[in-house]
Amino acid sequence: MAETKTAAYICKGCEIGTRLDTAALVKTATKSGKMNLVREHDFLCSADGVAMIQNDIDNEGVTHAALCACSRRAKTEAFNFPTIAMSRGNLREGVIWIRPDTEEARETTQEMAEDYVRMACAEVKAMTVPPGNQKTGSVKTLLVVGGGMSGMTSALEASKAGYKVVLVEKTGALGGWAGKLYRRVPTREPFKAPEDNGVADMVARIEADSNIKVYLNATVAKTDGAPGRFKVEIAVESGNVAQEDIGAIIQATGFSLYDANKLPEFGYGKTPNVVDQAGLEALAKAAAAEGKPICRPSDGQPVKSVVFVQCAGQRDASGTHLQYCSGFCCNTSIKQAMYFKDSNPDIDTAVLFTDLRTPGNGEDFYRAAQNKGVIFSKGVVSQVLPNGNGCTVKFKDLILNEDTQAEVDLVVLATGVVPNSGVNIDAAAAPAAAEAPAEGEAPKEVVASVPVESILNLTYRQGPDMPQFKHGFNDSHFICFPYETRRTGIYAAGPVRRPMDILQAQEDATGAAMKAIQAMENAGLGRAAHPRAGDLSFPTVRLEGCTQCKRCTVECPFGAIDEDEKRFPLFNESRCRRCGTCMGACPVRVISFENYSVNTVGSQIKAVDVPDEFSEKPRILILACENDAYPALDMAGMNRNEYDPFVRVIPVRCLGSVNTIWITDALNGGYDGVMLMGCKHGDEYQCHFVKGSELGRYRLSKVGDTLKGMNLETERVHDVEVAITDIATLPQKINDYAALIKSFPPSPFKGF
Amino acid sequence: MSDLNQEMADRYKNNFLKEIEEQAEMGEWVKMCMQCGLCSGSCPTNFHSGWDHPPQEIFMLIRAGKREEVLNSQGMYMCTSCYNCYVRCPRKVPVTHVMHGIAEYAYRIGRAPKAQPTMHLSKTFWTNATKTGRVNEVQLTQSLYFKEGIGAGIKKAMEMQSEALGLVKAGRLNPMEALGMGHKCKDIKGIHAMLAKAEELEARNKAAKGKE
Amino acid sequence: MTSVVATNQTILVVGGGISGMTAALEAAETGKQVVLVEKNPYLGGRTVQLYRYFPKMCHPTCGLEINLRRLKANPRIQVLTLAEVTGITGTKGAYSVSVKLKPRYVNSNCTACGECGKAVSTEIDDEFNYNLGKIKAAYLPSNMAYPQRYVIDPSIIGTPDADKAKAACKYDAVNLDDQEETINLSAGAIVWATGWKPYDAEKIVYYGYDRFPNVITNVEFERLADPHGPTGGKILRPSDGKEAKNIAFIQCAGSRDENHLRHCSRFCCMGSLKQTHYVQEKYGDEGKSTIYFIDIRAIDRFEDFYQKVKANPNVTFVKSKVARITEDKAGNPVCNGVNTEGYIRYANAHDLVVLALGMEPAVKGVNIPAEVMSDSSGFLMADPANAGIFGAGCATNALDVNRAVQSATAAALRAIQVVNKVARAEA
Amino acid sequence: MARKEYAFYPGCSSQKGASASNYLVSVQSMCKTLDIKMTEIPDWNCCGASVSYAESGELPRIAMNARNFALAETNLPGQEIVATCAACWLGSRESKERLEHNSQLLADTQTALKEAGLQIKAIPEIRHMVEVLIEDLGYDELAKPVKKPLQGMKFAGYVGCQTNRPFGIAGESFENPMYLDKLIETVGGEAVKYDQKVTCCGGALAFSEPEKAQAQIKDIIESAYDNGAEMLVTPCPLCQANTEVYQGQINKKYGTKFNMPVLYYSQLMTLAYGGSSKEAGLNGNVIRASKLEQFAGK
Repeated sequence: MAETKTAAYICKGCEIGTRLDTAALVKTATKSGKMNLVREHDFLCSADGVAMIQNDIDNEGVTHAALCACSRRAKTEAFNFPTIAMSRGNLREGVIWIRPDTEEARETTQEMAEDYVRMACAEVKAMTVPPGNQKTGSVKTLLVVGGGMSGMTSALEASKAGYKVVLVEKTGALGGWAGKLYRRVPTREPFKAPEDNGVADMVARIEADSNIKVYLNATVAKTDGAPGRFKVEIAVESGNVAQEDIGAIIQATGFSLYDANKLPEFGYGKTPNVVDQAGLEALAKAAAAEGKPICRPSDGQPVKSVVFVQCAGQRDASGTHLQYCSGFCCNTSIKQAMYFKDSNPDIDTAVLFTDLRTPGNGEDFYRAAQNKGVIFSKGVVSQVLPNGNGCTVKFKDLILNEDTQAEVDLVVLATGVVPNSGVNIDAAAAPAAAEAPAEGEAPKEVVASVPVESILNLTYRQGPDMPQFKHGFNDSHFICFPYETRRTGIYAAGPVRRPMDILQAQEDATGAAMKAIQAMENAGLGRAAHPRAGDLSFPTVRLEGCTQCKRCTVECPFGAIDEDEKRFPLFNESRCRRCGTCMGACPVRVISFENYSVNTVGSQIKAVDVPDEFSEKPRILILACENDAYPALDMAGMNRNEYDPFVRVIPVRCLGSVNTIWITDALNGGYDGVMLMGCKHGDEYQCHFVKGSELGRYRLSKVGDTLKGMNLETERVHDVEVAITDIATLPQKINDYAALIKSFPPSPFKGF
Repeated sequence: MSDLNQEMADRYKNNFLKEIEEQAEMGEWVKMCMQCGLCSGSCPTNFHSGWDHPPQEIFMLIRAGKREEVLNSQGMYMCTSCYNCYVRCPRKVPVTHVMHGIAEYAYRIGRAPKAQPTMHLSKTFWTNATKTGRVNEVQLTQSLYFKEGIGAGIKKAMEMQSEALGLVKAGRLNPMEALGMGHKCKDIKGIHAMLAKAEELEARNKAAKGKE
Repeated sequence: MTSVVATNQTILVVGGGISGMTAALEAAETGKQVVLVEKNPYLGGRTVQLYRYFPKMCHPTCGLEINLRRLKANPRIQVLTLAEVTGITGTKGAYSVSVKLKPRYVNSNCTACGECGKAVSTEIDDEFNYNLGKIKAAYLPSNMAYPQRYVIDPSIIGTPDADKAKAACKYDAVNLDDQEETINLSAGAIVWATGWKPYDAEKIVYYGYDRFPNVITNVEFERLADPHGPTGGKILRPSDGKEAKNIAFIQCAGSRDENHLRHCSRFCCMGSLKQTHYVQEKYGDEGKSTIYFIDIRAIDRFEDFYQKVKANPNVTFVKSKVARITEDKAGNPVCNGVNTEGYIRYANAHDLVVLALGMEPAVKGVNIPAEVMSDSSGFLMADPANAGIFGAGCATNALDVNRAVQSATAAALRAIQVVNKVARAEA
Repeated sequence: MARKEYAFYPGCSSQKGASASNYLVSVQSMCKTLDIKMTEIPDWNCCGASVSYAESGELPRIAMNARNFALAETNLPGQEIVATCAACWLGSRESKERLEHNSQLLADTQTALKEAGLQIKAIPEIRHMVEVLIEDLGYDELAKPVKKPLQGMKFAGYVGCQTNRPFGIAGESFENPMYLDKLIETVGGEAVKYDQKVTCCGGALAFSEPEKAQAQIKDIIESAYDNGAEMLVTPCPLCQANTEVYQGQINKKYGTKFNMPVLYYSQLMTLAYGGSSKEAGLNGNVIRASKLEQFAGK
């Protein structure tokens, strides 16, 4: 380890030089910043400026550099010095662009700049370059749980990319739902007729693939470890347990049809002539096997008329049944109607729907069915009554606006899907995880309808399965990042993630394989996964200081931290996303990252010059989420939206990483107020670390007592929810808050 | 006529859609409608006074097997042949022609509403045009006015007198035509023979359908 | 001459929208070399022109910020903006691609200080805002523009304005001699993610987009609602700048129509449901929305979103494809049609009509080798022969953002399969 | 030898002494100037028009049109059929399309035709006069013979339905066709903008559902007035008759004061080409176009 040599660079470009007294800034960096080397440059990001810095690194042995120029978000291509620790002092977007260019403003603006220089110096001195950990596992074998279309696709695609795959299927055969289908919805133009379900072909390809090892009649008994070094026990039929070393996991456990027995009003169970979509597929298969037309279960007579009831037990706002739409049922019913029409055009075939949902090329399939004589009626079914060997379907025709009924041989209920997502660990867990009742009820009821056995049997501190999203699906909450689960290296694929048809499931499974492969590759190099992809830092803990309070193990949004046999936190680094929530949670502050720690922020807070109570120059600390709030402030600068000169902004990885010591230190240090800027939390949370902002806020809600203890107005600590687009409104919020603080007497803690 | 109606009803049992598909010109398009309402919304006559069933409702009624309601409907006769529905239909259903086809079928089996003015016009026009091969506008007008009997005819003729006179003055209405003079084709015999054969063939084709 | 390092193990991603960025990032974060080609001067594509995403009502720039951070932190991606692929030769594992680079007239010295923008006076159509406004001819396309570098519009080159821009730049970043150039690079696999374009509204003549100023499109409406759009987030109608409080949304404007787009564009129903939130957000109970629809296609858990909107008393649903738009004396667009549930003939005047335009693949008419197949709507189809060119996102199907990203992630793997094979062969 | 020769299908209304005789007159004058030779199809018959749907079946209607095709083909080989009446044009074109796409229909039609001693081999193209003007000659050619541009006169180009839908003039939109406006401008007139350009005049329903038809006609004339038009111009005999003849009735019913002349494009062109009132068939207008008569007089 080369000895530390620190340097500060002051840029004079973009009017920094004309708006600020940079000579004074140089003095600040040298005197209070205590940097070994300080340089000014007219245009730091120019080739010449960059060369200057590089030369200092190469020839002057600079190991730590504070670049005082523009925002850390700007000019990243130029200021790219991966070998050294680097901080950025934001003099442009953070100072001159948010301050008026006036005589009276000059002094406070200069003070602002000097503080940011001090902070940059302080921060970088507290940093070290993360070496990256090579000890993390390097297993590159993918485990796929579930041998349906999704699972088989993930396996084949991963193998094609050159990876080994272990495929675990709990039944005796691959194929899953697709295997039960007589035919499937067409996947290619002209989208006019059902096509072969494609299972046989895939099974053959899997059997022929030396990269893929298949366990049938098998389940995952135990999953231990972390990405790159999972140890998985697979319980096989014989009762034996097979051991597999696994790098990453895809859960493709599919769905079960919603239980039609819950729909007595539709006659299910009362007569064999009411079936669900699986029932119809079975009838069609049987008929095909015997070369007969599809027959009525009750008496084996060929079906002459059939009605398909869409949304049976779905899209139910009352919360009794499924609230969501299962997406594929409309196309499936169209396909099943074609089973009849293709065999005999004279069979009356009607589909009763409220909204027919055939997105994309499904529209061609819909047209094709109409062309074959399938009747589509916009209607709501109220009742299906057994009637001899047939059924009476009572419904309201919404187009003709009348109550009517149909006598048919067979009724098919499109009941929709319930994900096989395993144990709902959040339902059991903390109140923080509880959903709003309206949202909550239905999913619980739904989940209850499939046997809730754990699927992955994770040995994780936080529960045996992946956390679930709305309605029990293992979905991602992010629109931009559909694969982001809260279990690093474990991905959901196919209908267990969200309702989808076979074509989408195969696309989804391919994407999941991509993410899983990526997770294995990065785990091997000690690199973080999304969203801090590539971050080599990782949390280190001074166990001698640990009080075993378990806050870190409980709060980690990604279940990265277990407890060892001595009850100490056990960090599984390749599960870690580097959000810092554990660091924020730790009351004794023993957790830190090389490039982000209690100290990197704490020292910045201390570095700020706090004027005495007579100066009428309050100091307000802003801790801003680097993903949304900080960019918003940056853009406020770009748009020259001015804000108060007494605030000092420090970006944090997430509100969840904010340790309350920073706040108390700030207040003790004479700051007049602390403003926290984090992302929206709750059901529609926008926190990129899922629970980070929520946990952070929960912690801060406790600060009130501390303030009372210090005899300070509780309003002095203020939490604002910020979106990245609050470019114009955020400065206003800052100014309003600053005005409020100025209305209070100066902090009594100044000058101690 | 009405026994033809019975015959068809029996032949197609309760499958009215199939009946229309096989018997009505362009009837095979009825099933393609997706009930968006663009045709009804595009129809000019619908604006002014309500009518019992606009096109896409007719389509839905057919699918729902409401035979009487459709065959008795005034809807088809509200068509001015403006082709708005035809060119706009997102399913490329030739709505105009389908409406014409259903009307013709209803008439053919004797179920068209009685004293339907457009029905009457259509009939009169065709008879008039095919009699000599060319339209005799005066006789056409007359037979239209007098459809509800002499009295009503005269009344209407009076109402329209100025218009008619105008046309006569303008040399665009030849009173002599009233006497059957004026426009006619030379080969009227040939035309009649041709039409007779055409009607015979058409009847044969339609009769052949739905009989398996 | 722009130099790009690329080999047969490089993955070329065409299109820098959310699909292209995703494909590029996923591949690069798996250790692959990637060249990302975008025809605009900035990355992000159509998503950054959206105000909010359904169903979370969150902001597209939030995800863009993360993706840009990933990009800045990743040395394996080379980004080419103002670039278009003009030709591809060779085969899977060994493509040679020619890329045309349009001049930006601003080099990497640019600090985005904005002096050139201040200096020029010429104004040009604001493409980023679908030409709803004007901007200076030296401009930063948006707050989130990456590369964060100004652009000088070709139209002022050779005029005094261009010289003013050059003179204003203290960093020698303006280069008026910048020339268009075509470079050739190798690639082992190609991801085609050129996205979509809104269907040409003028083709739906009976809606009079070309005749009535107060008939606008769904993509334009996003810009009106955006606080950083041309109206500062006020929903003002074009004809007279009046606040538009009674707004009609016409679904299937072009979609599900054999005279226009045969397919269902999938996202437009949710898009309009989302946009009713904008109306509510701006005007509260004074804001009224009417959705004219055939079927509301709020698939899977989006149904929740639909139910919420349905429960809003300020939103009316009419099952009807509007037949014709006319204009009343006050310049209000009037929707004419029949409500098919009960056959009520209506002629409803609104302040503003928003056409929920469908998606057309932007792929049409681009020179891609025959081994890439597209369906009759112009969407790229998965190639059974699995050659080395893969569609991603809306170039392959009408998709919402979430599904586009899925598709792009899958495409990244398909590309990796090819270059891994090349690597094994070369090893 | 004329520069263009066509088989002319005037149709029932455009005969001497018939409701559109003035159309015929003006077309003849116009064609003379443009050196277009129109030879009437010998013994042509009625097209059946759209309205005959309810009485006639498909086959008889098609047969009627097929007879015209056969006659044209045998007597005027190689010449395209040109109709001046929208209904005749549409009826013929529809028949041609169906015959060419339905072999059964063609066979049956031939059998029927045989009864009249005729048969069809190849069906000639069916053109509307307007197509001939703008496609075969083009606006520039049409402008050349203009001697007296109709300066300062405001016309509402009323396209109506059947020259516009379902076939329409190539390159025109169903909802807002421009060709009639262009023709008006070609002869120096001003084409006003108004939103009833393609509204239906009620067609045959003027007879059977007069209230409905007249209500539509009212909208058309009203909008033409509101937008400053002095006269209506149309390419269709039935549109012409309906919009002209019923103005009196409408005035009675709605208390309006309509008195707007309704012209054929061919009348405007004849006048612009220096033709007399008589040659333009102005005497055939029930609502006299006095302004044009004076213009012609000068």
